[in-house]
Amino acid sequence: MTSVTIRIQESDFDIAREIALLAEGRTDIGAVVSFSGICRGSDGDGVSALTLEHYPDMAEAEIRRHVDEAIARWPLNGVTVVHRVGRLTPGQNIVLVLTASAHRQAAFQAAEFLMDYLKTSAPFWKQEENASGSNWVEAQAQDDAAAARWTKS
Amino acid sequence: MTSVTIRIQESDFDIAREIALLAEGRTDIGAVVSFSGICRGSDGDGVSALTLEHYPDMAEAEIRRHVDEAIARWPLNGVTVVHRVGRLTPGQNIVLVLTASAHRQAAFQAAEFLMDYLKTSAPFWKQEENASGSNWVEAQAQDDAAAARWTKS
Amino acid sequence: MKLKYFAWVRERVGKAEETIEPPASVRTIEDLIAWLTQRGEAYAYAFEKPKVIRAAIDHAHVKPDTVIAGAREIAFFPPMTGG
Amino acid sequence: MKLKYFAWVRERVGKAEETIEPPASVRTIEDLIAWLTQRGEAYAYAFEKPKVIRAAIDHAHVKPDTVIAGAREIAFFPPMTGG
Repeated sequence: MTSVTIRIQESDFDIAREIALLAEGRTDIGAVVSFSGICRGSDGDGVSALTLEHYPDMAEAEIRRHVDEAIARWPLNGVTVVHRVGRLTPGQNIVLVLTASAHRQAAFQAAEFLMDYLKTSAPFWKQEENASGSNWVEAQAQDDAAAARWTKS
Repeated sequence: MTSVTIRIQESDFDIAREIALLAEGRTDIGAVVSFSGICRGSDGDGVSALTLEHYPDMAEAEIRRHVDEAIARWPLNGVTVVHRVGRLTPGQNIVLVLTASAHRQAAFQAAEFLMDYLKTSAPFWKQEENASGSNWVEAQAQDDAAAARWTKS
Repeated sequence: MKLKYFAWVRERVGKAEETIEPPASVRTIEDLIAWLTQRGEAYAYAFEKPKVIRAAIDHAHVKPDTVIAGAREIAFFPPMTGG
Repeated sequence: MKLKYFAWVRERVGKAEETIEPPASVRTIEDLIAWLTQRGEAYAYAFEKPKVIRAAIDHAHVKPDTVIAGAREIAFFPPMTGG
């Protein structure tokens, strides 16, 4: 049984609590990988905040599709995805992906897979505020390339 | 500057606290990957506990060598490795690797690299207790293969 | 059908959602973009580079040649930048 | 020089460490293993499969043909199973 938690929220998350929820009462988990994406402040002219917009009705369904694909590909005990929305300042958490498995490679691979797809497929958009105003963050070709490497050939 | 923390201890670790220590006061970190290795209890005839022995004078130096190699290979803001020793029961933490970087791929790759080398090079040995007594865990060929893939060709 | 716009597509169109009744000749996402473009300057600006625009029908990503018949909700947005 | 044993090598030898003075003919790690093996049954048992045994000189991994001259501390142990 793979326990799945997907949440989109304005509030912060607590990694230790999310891991505890995932692992509670189980002794079949040998490896937990967590990825936290954090708002950076040191790029170029200095980002003072990020505002994350999303498509509420679609976001959870889209994340769920990729979680289901990860579960089909790797032997996972549990997956947790928490994505924050709203205004975030440098140093604050943006996203959390947790994967639990009996084996470390499965946990690592599934977490990387999910992050690559969240970047390119989940309907979230970042707007940056800096000294000169605000602008929408442009999608990066390297993120498309990262997602493409998981496509079965 | 890459902040490095390496600890070998009997007591448990708190992932949230270790991440907070790593990230404190910095806004150049965009990605934190954590790996926790956990004592499993559901293998075969049921492991009731693990006892971890180590070579104290060598263990920290050996981990440090691999952390330094990770820092040379990937742009990292920080690395934390905590390895527990002593008797551990199913569900308890064994090892923590944390990597922080501006970019997610560097954080993922460095964490995987460090885990592969901890498994095959760090002087720790696991003894399993089960219903029929105790035995030393055998090294696995797949762990050697995992470590070998990082060797520059 | 209901249309939704996100991020800079929303800002350029000037609204987050609206309900439309396109003519029967509008069969695909591409057709719908072309039809919207000639509805006014705001739409023309939002869809000036149609290849950049992503679309979803009923909460699933679709391609420009996807047929829109039966769609309840169609969304247009720029490439995603979450995660 | 000081010898240290870990895990089942320690259990088989029956001690965690000792100080030894091997003859000058014992040049390498391999030679040292062969010399230890003929010191008694416990050693013969610990080193019965010399290819499995790993060694470290002064806290760094070394190969069987590494010369031991100048070593302060040599450790013998099975393949590592940490992490």
